[in-house]
Amino acid sequence: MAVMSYIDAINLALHEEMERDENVFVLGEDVGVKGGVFLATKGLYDKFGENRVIDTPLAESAIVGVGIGAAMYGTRPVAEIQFVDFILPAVNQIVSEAAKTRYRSNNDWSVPMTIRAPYGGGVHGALYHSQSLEGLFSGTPGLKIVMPSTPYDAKGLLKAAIRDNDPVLFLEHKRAYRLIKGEVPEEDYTLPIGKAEVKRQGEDVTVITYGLAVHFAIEAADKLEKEGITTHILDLRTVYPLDQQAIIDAASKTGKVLLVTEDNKEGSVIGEVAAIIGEHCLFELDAPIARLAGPDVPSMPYAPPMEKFFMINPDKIEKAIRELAEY
Amino acid sequence: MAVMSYIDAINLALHEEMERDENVFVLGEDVGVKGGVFLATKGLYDKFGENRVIDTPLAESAIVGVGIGAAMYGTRPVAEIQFVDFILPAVNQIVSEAAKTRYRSNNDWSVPMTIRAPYGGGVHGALYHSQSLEGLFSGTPGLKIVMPSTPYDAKGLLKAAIRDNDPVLFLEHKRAYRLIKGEVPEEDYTLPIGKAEVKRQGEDVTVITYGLAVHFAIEAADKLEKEGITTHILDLRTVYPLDQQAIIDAASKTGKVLLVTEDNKEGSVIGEVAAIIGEHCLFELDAPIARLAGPDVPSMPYAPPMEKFFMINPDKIEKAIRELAEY
Amino acid sequence: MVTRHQKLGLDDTTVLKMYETMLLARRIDERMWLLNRSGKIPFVVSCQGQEAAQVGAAFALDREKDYIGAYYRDLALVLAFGMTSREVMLNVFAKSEDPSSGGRQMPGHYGQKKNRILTHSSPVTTQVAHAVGITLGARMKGDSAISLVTFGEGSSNQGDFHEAANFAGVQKLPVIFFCENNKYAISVPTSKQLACEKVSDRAIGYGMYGKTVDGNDPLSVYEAVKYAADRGRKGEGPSLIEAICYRLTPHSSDDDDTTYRTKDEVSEAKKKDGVLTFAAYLREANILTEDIEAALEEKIKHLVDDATDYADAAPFAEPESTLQYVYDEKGEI
Amino acid sequence: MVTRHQKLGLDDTTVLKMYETMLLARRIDERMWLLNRSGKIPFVVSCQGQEAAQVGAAFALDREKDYIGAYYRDLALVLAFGMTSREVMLNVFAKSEDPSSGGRQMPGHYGQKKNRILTHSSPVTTQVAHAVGITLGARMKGDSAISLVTFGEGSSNQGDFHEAANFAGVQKLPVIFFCENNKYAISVPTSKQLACEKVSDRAIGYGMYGKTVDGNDPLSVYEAVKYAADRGRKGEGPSLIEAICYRLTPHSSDDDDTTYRTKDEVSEAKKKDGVLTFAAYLREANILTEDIEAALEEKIKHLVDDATDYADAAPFAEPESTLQYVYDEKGEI
Ligand SMILES: Cc1ncc(C[n+]2csc(CCOP(=O)(O)OP(=O)(O)O)c2C)c(N)n1
Ligand SMILES: Cc1ncc(C[n+]2csc(CCOP(=O)(O)OP(=O)(O)O)c2C)c(N)n1
Ligand SMILES: [Mg+2]
Ligand SMILES: [Mg+2]
Repeated sequence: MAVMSYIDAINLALHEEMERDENVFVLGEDVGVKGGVFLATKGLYDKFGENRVIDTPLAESAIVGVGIGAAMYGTRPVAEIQFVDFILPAVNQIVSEAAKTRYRSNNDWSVPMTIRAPYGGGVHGALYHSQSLEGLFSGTPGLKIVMPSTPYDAKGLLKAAIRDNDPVLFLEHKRAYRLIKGEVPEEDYTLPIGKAEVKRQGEDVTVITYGLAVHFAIEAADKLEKEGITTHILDLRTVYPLDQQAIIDAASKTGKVLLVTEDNKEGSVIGEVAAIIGEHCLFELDAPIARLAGPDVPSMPYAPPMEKFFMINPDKIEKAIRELAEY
Repeated sequence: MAVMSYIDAINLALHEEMERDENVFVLGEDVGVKGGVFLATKGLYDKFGENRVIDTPLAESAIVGVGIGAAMYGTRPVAEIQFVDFILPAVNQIVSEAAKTRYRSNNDWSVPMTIRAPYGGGVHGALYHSQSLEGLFSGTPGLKIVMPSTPYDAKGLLKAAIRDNDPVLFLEHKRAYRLIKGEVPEEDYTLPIGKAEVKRQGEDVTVITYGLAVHFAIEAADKLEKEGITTHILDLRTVYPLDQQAIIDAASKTGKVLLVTEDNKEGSVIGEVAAIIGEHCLFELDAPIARLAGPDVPSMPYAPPMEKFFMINPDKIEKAIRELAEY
Repeated sequence: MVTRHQKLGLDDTTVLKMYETMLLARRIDERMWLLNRSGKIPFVVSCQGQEAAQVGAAFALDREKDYIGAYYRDLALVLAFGMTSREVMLNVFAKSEDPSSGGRQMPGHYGQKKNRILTHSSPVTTQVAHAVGITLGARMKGDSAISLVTFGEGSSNQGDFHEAANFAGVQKLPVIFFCENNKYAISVPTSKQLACEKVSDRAIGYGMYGKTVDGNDPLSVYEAVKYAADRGRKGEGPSLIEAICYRLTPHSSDDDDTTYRTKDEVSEAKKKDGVLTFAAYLREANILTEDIEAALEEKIKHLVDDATDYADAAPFAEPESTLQYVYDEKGEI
Repeated sequence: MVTRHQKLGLDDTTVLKMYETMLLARRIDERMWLLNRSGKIPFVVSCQGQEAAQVGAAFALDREKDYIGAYYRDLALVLAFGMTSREVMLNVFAKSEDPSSGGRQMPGHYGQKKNRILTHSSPVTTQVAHAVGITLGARMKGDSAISLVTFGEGSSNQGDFHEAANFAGVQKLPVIFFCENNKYAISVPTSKQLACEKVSDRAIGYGMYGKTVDGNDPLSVYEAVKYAADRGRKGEGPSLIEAICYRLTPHSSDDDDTTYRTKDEVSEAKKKDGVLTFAAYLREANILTEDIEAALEEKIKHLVDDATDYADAAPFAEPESTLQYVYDEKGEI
C-alpha cells in the first residue's frame, strides 16, 4: 500500500470516481486550470477537460444551486467550496433545497451531490479561513456530513459520498491536507457513511472526536499510555446523522468521556453527542461528561498568540484526559 | 394591566421603541403599507412614515446587509424576515457579518440590529412556513437569540433587543401570535436578554423548553398536578447563549429532566442544554435526560395527519413527564 | 387573410388547445377559491391573470422533452406540461396521491419528474439555479433539452437570480428565464421592487437576449419564448423574457389586497384579462364558435368536478409516513 | 495650455498628492512582499496595479465626510482616507495596535471608524450591502455623506452585489459601486466570470448610471467618480463605475500565477502600470521634477522603514484577549 497525504488521497478518489462514472463532474472556483487553491483537484482538468471540470464564476449559491439542478438531471456533481467559511451564501440552496428535495417531492426527485470544503484552523487563516461550520448544518435532515481524519478514510468516504444518492457535505481539514499521511490502497474501496470507528482501544477514558483532533487525541493518548492511562478513541467520521450506537458503546466502555471539537463549544456537534450519552447511558458514567472545544468567540484570530490560545492541541487534550482519569 | 395577544405585545413594543428613539426604524417585506403579513408592524407606516418603515425589495440578504450598514452608521434597524424559513439567504450576512463585526474590528464597529422572524408550526404552513431554525444559528458567538413565550416577555425582550448594542435574532412563534394572550403593562419595561425564567415551580420533574412549547408544558403540568405529579418548568427565553446557571439549578432541583423543542431532535438547542447538564450536574440526576422533539425529517408536512404526527403537543409532553416521574 | 397565429406557425387546433389550457387553469383556480371559502381547503395561491403568459411560453417549448422550473402561480404552465386536473386537485387537497409532494407541500408547489417539472420549494428564486443545472447536466449527456424557469418580478431581486443568470450566460446554457411580472410582490408594487424600467433590462448584464412582452397575449409570449428557445438550441445561450401580467386575485387566500390597492385598479386590469381577450381573438378568427365554446366549458366543468370529487375522496398519507424519504431508502444509513 | 487635470478642477498640488499616495501604496506593498519572502510575515495580498484607480476614486470624494467600504486590495484607497503607514504595517504584522482588527484579521482586511472606513471580512461582496446601509442611515439622520464601495469583477457575480445594487437603486441612495476589474479572480479570467462586455452593463438593471473607465489613469477614474458623487449628492441615486486594471502580482503570497497566465501577459500589463504612466504624465506637465521625485522617494522610504520597524517591534495582543469583544462589554450577558 502506498503512503500518501490526506490531500493526495482526496485527489486520488476524485480521479478514480471520474474515471469510473462519466456522470461525475467537478465544479467550483479555481478547480480547473489551477487545480484548486489547495490543489485537491489537480490534474482533473487536463485529464477530463473543461466540460467535466468547471471553473465557475465566484458565486457559491450558484455553484450549489446549479449543482443541484445537474444532480436532479441525473449527473453526480462534486462541488468545491473554496473554504467552508464561504459556504454561507449557499446555505439556502443546501438547507432549503438539496436536503429537502427528496422529502418534499415524496421521493420523486433527488440530489446525488457532494459538496467538498476545507475547514479548520491552525494555518494562520484568521477568522474567515479557519472556521468549523459543521454545527450550523448538523440539524438538517436530508443532508449527511462527513469529516474524515485519515487519508484512508478520506478516500473511502469521498468515494462513498460521490456514489451516495443524497447530498453529502464532505469537510476536509485543511491543516491535515499535507500534515497527515497514511496508507491508502490503490484499488477501489468505499467506507460506510454514517459509521463511526474506534481508532484506538483503551480502558480508562473515552475520547470522542473527529477530523484533525483525532490525531491530537492519539498523540495525547500515546503520551498518557506511558503513565499507564489508556485511552479509547472514537472517530465519529460522519457527524450528521450521528452513529448513536457507536457513541453509546464507546461511552459505556470506560464510563469517562471527553468530547473534543475544534469548533466553538456552545452549539457544536459534540453537544449532541453529550445529549445522546445523557439519554442512553447516563448510568454507565463515572464522571461528568467533559468537553474540550474552542472558546465561544467568533473564530480564531490571525495573530499567532491568539490563534494558539483558541486552537485545541495535544497538550490540552492530554490535560483533559488526565483530569478525567484521575476523577 | 391590559390583557393582550402575543402579536399585539410585539406591535406595542415596536410603537413604543420607535417613539422613544428616532434611531429605531423598521425594514422588511410588506412591513409598510400592509403592516406585515401577520400585521406585526401594523400602524407604524401611518405613524412614522416611509422613511422609518421601509417596504424593501424581496431580498433577505439585502434586508439584513443594508440593516447592518445602517446599524454601523449608528441607527437601530429592526429587520423583519417574513418567515424564519426565508432567513436562509441572509445567513452569510448574519453569521459572517453582523455577528462578527465587533470582534473582527476589535470593538471599533458594532451592529445594534434586531432581526425579527416568525417561526414554528401547527398552522398548516408545511415544510417552508413551519420551521424552527434557532439551532442553525446557535453556534454563532456575537449573536443572541431570543424566543419569548408570553406577551409580557415578548414586549420586554423585544425592547431589550432593540436597545441591545449587538445583533439579536428575535424569533416569534407564529401560532402564539393570536393564540397566546396575557397581561402586559402599558408602561415601558425591559427584560434581561440571556436570562431564563422559571415559569412554574415543581418537585417531581423539570421541563426545560421555550416558545410555544412552554404553554404546552404548562397545560400538561396542570393535568398531571391532579395526579399528584408536580412539574418545574424553565423557560429558556434566550436560547443562545444559554443561561447555564438557570439550567443547572432547574435540572438539579428535581433530578429528572425533560427537554422539549418543536425543532428536529438531532442538532437542536436542547442538545446543548443536555450537554450543560451532563457537564455540570450529572450526579444530581435520578433518570436519564429525556428529550421530546420533532422527528428528524426536513420539516412538518402540510397534510393535517402528518403535521399532527410531527408537532409536539400537550399530550406528548404529558406522557413524557409521566414516564419520567415514574422512572 | 393570414392571422397572427398563422404567421407564427400555429394552426387553429393549436391555438384552440392553448385557449383550452388557459380556461382549464382558470376554472380550476376558481374552484380552489370556492373550496377555500367554504372551508374545504386551508390555502390557495392563484394563477389568475397569468394563464396567457404561461400557456404562450409552454407552447413554445418541446413539451415532450424540455424541462420547466415552475413557481407557485404556474397552474396553466404545469397543465400544459402534462399534469392532469386530478393531479392538481390532489395537490390542493394534500392527498397521498398528489404527484408533486404526496401532500407534504402547500398547494401550488408543483413538481413531477415524469413530466420534467422540477420540484420546487417556497423560498423564492432557488429554482432558477436548478433550471440552469438541468441544462448543464443535459449538455454533458448530449441531450439538447432546454429549460424554462419562471419567477415573479419581486423574486428577480434575489441574489439567486443574478448568480444563476450569470452562470448560464458564461456557460451559454439554453435556459429561458421567464419573469411573470404581475406588478406586485404581495403588497409591494414594482416601483418599490425595481429601479429599472423593465426586468428584461437586466439581460445585457449577463450577455443574454432580453425582451419584454404583453403577458395577456399568449401569441406575443409564444413568439418571444420561441425565439429564445431557438437561440438556446442553436447554442446561442440564455434569454430573459418578461411577460407583463397583473395579479387578478389577492396574493393568496391569506391576503387582503384591499389594504394596498384599489378595487378600481383591479377592475381595470380585469378588462385586459388574457382569458377574455384571447377568447375574443379566437372568436374573431372564427375558431372559437359558440358551439365549441359551450362544449369546452362543459368538458372543463366535468373535468374540474371529477378532479374535485376524486381528490376530496382520496385518502391522506398515513401519519407515520412522515418519517419516509428523508434519505434514499434503498441506500445506506 | 490647460492640462487634463486642470480641466477636471484639480490643481498641481493635488495631483502630486495623488501620485504620492499611489507611490506610497506601491512601496508599502513591495515591502510587504519582501517581508513575506524573508519569512517575517505569513501573508500578503496586494494592491499593485490598482493604485491609480483607488486614488482617482478617493480624491473624487469628500475624504472628511464620506464613507468607504474597502476590500482587501484597497491599500491606496485607505491611505487616501487617512490610514497611516504605521497603521497599515501594524495590520500586516498583526499587532495589538492594528486599528483594523487588533491583529485579529488577515492583512488587507482594513477598517477604521474614525476615518469612516468600514470594517470588512473575507467573504467577498458582503460590504456592498453595508455601504448601502450607511447611506440609508445617513439620510435618515440628515447627513449628506455618500459612500463608495469597492469589489473585484469576480465578486460582482455574488448575489449580494445584485441585491444591494437593487436596494440602492429603488431607494435612490448615494452609493458608488466601484468595481476594480483586474481581469482575474484568483486564476479565473473574466471570460469565465462574466458574459457581459462590461461590468457597468449591469447598471441599467438597477436604474443606475454606469461607466467603464481606464483604471490605470487616475484622472479618468476621478472624473467618473466625481460625476457619480455629484449625482448622488443631488439625490439622483447610485452609480456603477468600473475601472479596468490588471493584477500585477499573484493573487496573494499563497498563489503561483504562472500556472494560469503567461509571464508575457504580465509584463505587457506592467507597461501600462498606472504608477509609471501617471509619473510620466506629471513629468510631462513639469509637476514631478527630478528633485521632487527624489524627495518623494526618500520621504516614502523613510515612512515605510519607520512603519516596518515600529510594527515589527510592537507587541502582539495578549493571548487571553482572544476572549474580548464578542459582545458589548458595557452591556449585559
Ligand atoms: C426567500 C423568500 N422570501 C419571502 C417569501 C414570502 N413571499 C412569498 S411570495 C412573495 C412575493 C413574491 O412576489 P413575486 O416574486 O413578484 O411573485 P408573485 O407572487 O407576485 O407572483 C413573498 C415575499 C418567500 N416565499 N421566499
Ligand atoms: C464568498 C467568497 N468566496 C470565495 C472566496 C475566496 N476568494 C478570495 S479572493 C477571490 C477572488 C476574488 O476575485 P475578484 O472579485 O475579481 O477580486 P480580486 O482578488 O481580483 O481583486 C476568491 C475566490 C472569498 N473570499 N469569498
Ligand atoms: Mg409579482
Ligand atoms: Mg479580479
